[in-house]
Amino acid sequence: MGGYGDVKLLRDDGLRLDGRKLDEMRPVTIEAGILPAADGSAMVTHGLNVAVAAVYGPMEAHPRKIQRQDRAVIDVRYNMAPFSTSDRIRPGFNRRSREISKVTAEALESVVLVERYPRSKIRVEIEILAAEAGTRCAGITAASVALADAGIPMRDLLVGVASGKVEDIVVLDLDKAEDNYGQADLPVGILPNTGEIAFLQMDGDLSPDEYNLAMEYNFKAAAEIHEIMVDALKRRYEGGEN
Amino acid sequence: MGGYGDVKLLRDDGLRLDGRKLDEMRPVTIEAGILPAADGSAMVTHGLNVAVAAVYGPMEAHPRKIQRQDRAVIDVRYNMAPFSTSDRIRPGFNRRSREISKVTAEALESVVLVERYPRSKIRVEIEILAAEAGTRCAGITAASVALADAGIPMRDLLVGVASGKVEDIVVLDLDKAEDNYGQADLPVGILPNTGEIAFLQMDGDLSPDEYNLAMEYNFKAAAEIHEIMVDALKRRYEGGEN
Amino acid sequence: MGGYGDVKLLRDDGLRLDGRKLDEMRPVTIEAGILPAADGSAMVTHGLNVAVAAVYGPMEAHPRKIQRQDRAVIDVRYNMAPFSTSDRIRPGFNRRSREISKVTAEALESVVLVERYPRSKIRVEIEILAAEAGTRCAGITAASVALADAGIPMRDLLVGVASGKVEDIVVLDLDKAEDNYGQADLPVGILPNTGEIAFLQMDGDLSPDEYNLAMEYNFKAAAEIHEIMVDALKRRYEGGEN
Amino acid sequence: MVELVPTLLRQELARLADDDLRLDGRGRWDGRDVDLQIDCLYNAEGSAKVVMGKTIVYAGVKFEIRTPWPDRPSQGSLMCGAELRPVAHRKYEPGPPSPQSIELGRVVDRGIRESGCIDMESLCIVPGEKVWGVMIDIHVLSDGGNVFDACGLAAIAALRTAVVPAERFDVGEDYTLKVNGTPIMASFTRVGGRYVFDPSEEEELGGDERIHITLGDEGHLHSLQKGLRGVFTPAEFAEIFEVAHQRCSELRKLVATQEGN
Amino acid sequence: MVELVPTLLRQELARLADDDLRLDGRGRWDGRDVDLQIDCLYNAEGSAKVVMGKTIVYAGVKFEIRTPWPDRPSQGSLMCGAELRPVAHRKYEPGPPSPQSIELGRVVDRGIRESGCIDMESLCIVPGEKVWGVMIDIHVLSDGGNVFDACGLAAIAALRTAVVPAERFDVGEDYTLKVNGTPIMASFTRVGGRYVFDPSEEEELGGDERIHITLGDEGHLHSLQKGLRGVFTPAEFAEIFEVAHQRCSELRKLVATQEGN
Amino acid sequence: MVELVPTLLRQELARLADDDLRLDGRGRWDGRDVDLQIDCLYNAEGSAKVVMGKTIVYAGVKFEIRTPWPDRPSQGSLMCGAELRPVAHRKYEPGPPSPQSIELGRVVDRGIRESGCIDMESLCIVPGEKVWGVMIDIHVLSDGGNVFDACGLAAIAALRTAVVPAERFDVGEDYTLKVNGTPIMASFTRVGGRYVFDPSEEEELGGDERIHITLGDEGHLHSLQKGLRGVFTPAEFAEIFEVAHQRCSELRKLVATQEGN
Repeated sequence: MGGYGDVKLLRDDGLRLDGRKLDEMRPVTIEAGILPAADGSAMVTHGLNVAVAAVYGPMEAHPRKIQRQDRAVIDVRYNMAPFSTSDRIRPGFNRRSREISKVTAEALESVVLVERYPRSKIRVEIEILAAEAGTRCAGITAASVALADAGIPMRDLLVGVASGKVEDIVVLDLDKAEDNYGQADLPVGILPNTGEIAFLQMDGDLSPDEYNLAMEYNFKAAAEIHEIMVDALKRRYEGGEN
Repeated sequence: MGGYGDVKLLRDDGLRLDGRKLDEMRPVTIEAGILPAADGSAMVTHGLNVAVAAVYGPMEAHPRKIQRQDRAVIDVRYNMAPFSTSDRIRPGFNRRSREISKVTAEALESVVLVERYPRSKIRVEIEILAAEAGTRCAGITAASVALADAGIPMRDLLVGVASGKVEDIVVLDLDKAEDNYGQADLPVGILPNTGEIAFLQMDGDLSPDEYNLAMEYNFKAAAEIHEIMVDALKRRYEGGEN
Repeated sequence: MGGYGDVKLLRDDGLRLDGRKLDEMRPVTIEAGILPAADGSAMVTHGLNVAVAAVYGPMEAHPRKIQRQDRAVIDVRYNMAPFSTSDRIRPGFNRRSREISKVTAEALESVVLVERYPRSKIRVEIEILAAEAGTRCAGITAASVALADAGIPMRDLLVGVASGKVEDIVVLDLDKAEDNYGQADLPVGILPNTGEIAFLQMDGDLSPDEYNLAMEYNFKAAAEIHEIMVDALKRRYEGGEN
Repeated sequence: MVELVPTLLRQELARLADDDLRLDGRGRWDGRDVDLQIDCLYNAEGSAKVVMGKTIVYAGVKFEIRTPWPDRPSQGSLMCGAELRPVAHRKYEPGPPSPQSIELGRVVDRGIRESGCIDMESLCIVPGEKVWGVMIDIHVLSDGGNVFDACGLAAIAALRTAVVPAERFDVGEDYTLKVNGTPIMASFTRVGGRYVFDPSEEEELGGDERIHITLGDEGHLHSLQKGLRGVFTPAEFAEIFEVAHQRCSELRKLVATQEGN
Repeated sequence: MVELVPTLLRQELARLADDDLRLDGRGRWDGRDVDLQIDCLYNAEGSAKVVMGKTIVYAGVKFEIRTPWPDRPSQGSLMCGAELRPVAHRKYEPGPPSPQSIELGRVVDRGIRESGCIDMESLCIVPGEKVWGVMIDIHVLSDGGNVFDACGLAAIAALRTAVVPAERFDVGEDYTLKVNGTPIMASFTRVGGRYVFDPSEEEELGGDERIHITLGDEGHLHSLQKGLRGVFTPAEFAEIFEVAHQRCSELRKLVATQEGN
Repeated sequence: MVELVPTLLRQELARLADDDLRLDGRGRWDGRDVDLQIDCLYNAEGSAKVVMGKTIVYAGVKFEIRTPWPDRPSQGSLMCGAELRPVAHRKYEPGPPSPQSIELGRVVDRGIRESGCIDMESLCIVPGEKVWGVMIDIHVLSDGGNVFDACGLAAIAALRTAVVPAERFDVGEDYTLKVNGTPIMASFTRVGGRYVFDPSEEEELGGDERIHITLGDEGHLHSLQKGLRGVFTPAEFAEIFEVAHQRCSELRKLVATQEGN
């Protein structure tokens, strides 16, 4: 967290700079099946974030040493397009994207029924086309819908969502200014039907009580996003194959 | 192309700065079989360019995934020595050399009878020891002679040659100044006996008519270089094994 | 060698800046079996140098192409920790560490009975935690003890030791100032029981006579260090498994 | 390597070619429908999306301030890069840019650069000290055939919408980048023995060499490239060169139409 | 992959868990004995060694002078890196940093950075010109389980002993780096179906997901991370969060005790 | 790995060694004929070509202007690099520089650097601001055995012909680089149990460890290196050290003769 104390992020009327309430999410839209070449795909817009996910597989796992006898491995690449941020970022992976790829893959392996595909690999490609804080969560949501679009069975749809803290107040779904100048960020991956958590990161400063409130907001938002995900998949199947 | 309009490249007598006519090639010398460790080799001097090519193979293609069931693959590395240019270039491959290696390999695969060597690999190493504009063409010529020297059957000897445009005039075989300050460059790989083209690149600005004239020059020069190539191979076989 | 002539390295009483005699070694301590996860290990302090070695194997050699039908290969990685030097060094290998790794591996292959383990690999990891001139020698000594600790048979314990020249005088075991401002360095790997040499590098300026004296010093010091190595291994076996 | 499918596909494509037919019913010189959107990416200073059959490509333009080269103190720079990343097709593997990616980026780059549509002198802020570096990054999201033309179109369309972010860099007011012309690429692949325009994924899989032609507003050549194994005759080139002129004009009009919106 | 051993090990660990036992006899929330040495490396400006069962970790601090970022002219920087190199275990292979190494370094880094224990303004030498860059490098020599906590402990202990080498860089006299607080990490792994604190090598091999919690002096969260395959419930988290507070307090006291020596 | 050929070759070489013979008829301490050409590469500021049996090596010298290191404000720098690239032999594979390449370059570099033949102070242009960086790049075109000596010879011969391109860099008039001495390398390989000078490709394939000795004009040692598996005794070293003196003198004369041409 940037943690610059001198930037005002809450208005005098108690609302946030963009007019949202403390526990209000940015608008989310989801479209499934947008990439003709992939086995499954989705585009998620979350505020101004644009995340696209493509799924390929299950396929034979190569090289052999990554194979698991009892289950599929999920190979995630989270990548930010060079033009997705205010300052251009050099193409290729960096330490941040490698870490996010690793923990996202582990979260997805926790919800996909990987036991059904021993020795296989499922490739999940997450591309961030525009970034406005919260890209890893938008990517998780997109990956879940793309996996469902590919017909890969899951215990539940994994929903990516974050809460945080600005000016000592817990708020849902930080936008860019709140992320840059806020005090904490708690991005999670939630299984709405089981109430379990498959993805968890956090940085900044949160008291135990603040953590509990932030997590409460996250569960509430996850339920909302889950509906939008289900809607997207329904539209996709009603619309038929592309 | 550099495209600096203010550098004079044609003399008042209509000849070029080095005294060549518009459709006159720089001097070319070729020697085959110069590298004892290689299966085939050649050195081409084209103006002040010095290109050396070594051929190894056909050999088993490794790793397996590059193998083709029905033919050999040709693996070309075009490399400029660090001391080959005015400013030293760092050892190792860059984007330019990787692109040239790719299209040169594809051109050579178009003339070598690759069907005779299924699942094989033929390694072609092109080393530029001195560069004075036109190194990719000199490299193609050297690679052809080296392949012939290695006894690898080809439909025809592929000849590398270029024409271009300076001061709005089409000229054959740009030298360094003409390349730096000229308006277009059209390097091609020609099969003189069949009149076909296996290598084609171009950048700059050429009208359709200028393109036709430049290509006419290229075909004329290819015939001349072809004779020098054949001579070099004759001398090599008359001279016997080294 | 730095070779700055204007730094005084010998005192008026003929001793060296740290009070050592010309043929006096820095203090050496050795402990075997210090790393629980490794098959064999050792820590060597030589002056202020700290070198740790871990041995894993013999194990199957991967990838296949590094296998030797008639013997084991020894795979050495010599690595300096980023905090081991006055100026931090970037993590990862550089040209210096790759060269030292290569010649150290070859020296160890000369003393380990590699014929007993065809198609195998023995991994030797040398980590320099603190550097004060002479790290490659401390690393060789540590690797030898670690190999013995792993129960791998050797013709002899290889001892790393160096002599050099400062102010035109041959001295044993250069420290940091002597290495920076001295005239020559002669690091060797000696088999004390057979009187053979398995590791040899040298740079600077040495006359033939100076070379002979420096090598005489090296053999004398190797005998001393050898005793400390044997002691460390005895303590280890008396102390039992850790 | 399962090479059975391409072999059968090659036979089918050859059979169709005998009757001058294509797998998807198009005529030999017909392109697929092209959907072009401009200014579609938050954070990019210029952007475009191209959908061409099953091929989907985004391009985004970013600016940076840099020191000019000593021998060209008043010239900025232009750079265009493309990557065929694993998102775009099952066949692309992760890792450093492949020769295919490098070729793609460089061919698109040359077409735009050599057309002279960007006056490098116009990118100067303070001679010898500060110039603009313009970077066009192309992101292929779905490779359904002929990514070269899709990338070329997305790149020039994005560039033509670009706004120089002078305010963010504290060097004046934002202004629209001046772009003189609309270089367009037209690509041809040999399928069933003869060239066709705008190959589909299947035609590329069962086809041979390809030729990429970039033409400027006046119909001049700015970039040529032959890729893959195969040879062609001057007569064959003359034929596709004619077609390229028509197709490039049509696509240039499409860009203008979108900009008019 | 020989996956037989882990399978048998998993069964054994599950059996033990039914009786609330652990393989090495520890209670569910017991940590192994921790041996901490500080100021133990020549050439490092601050250093620490941690031995925790079969896990051995060194951390060293180095300083460099660098130009500050234009938008933060009076702020220095802190960087923490860790590598799981082949020396530490048979399972680690040579090559560029693995995702595991990167995650380890970044989780330790965030815990220290986000606790605010280093005031970046205090690293300023000349605003806009010279600031200190502080680099903590962690070297894992033996991975006997739970390297995260060992690395976190070694890193903060090394940082707290660091002396700024101002004389060597000719910018004044050496002084002790000011560190406001002692952020401590506590890690939990699911073994036999339930979480345990400070997993051993065997428990990691036969266990599932893990949760890393970094707490500051006031008991506030500064970093969280879930790694590996598995899910958890809010109730499970609440339970380990309680334990983390106790364990972190104890380890914080250990650091203070060593510093008192 | 087909290791049959080396085994048979080793037996043959051992048999020949019993009669003090070599495969190509040379005596134990005889070198192959050496062909040295200098000043043979356009664009290199100094160059040389060495042919030694089936070994062919080029070296080229380039200059650049750089900022001196803060602690050595009036010293330029010298760098020598060599690469064993796939052109030189079937056995060399593409990729980043191998340990063999790195060793080769560094051993040649040390021999030249440590001889003191380049006075680093003489490379100063403006103290603290501009110094010359001298770079010798060695290109092995054909590895027919003993590339070390061929590279060492090509490097020093190229360096001794170098002209400092001051005009091109706008810092005065071109002048010949001052080189004080001609350090020469002599290499020995154990073949059939005893050392021989200047091993051929076959002798290297069927031989053991090698020793590289670089001697200066006065016969002083400037660089030593033992490579590959094997050990030697001080008595063996004394014998080859004697031979090295003779061979280095002869090669040093060859360089002088060429320069006299």
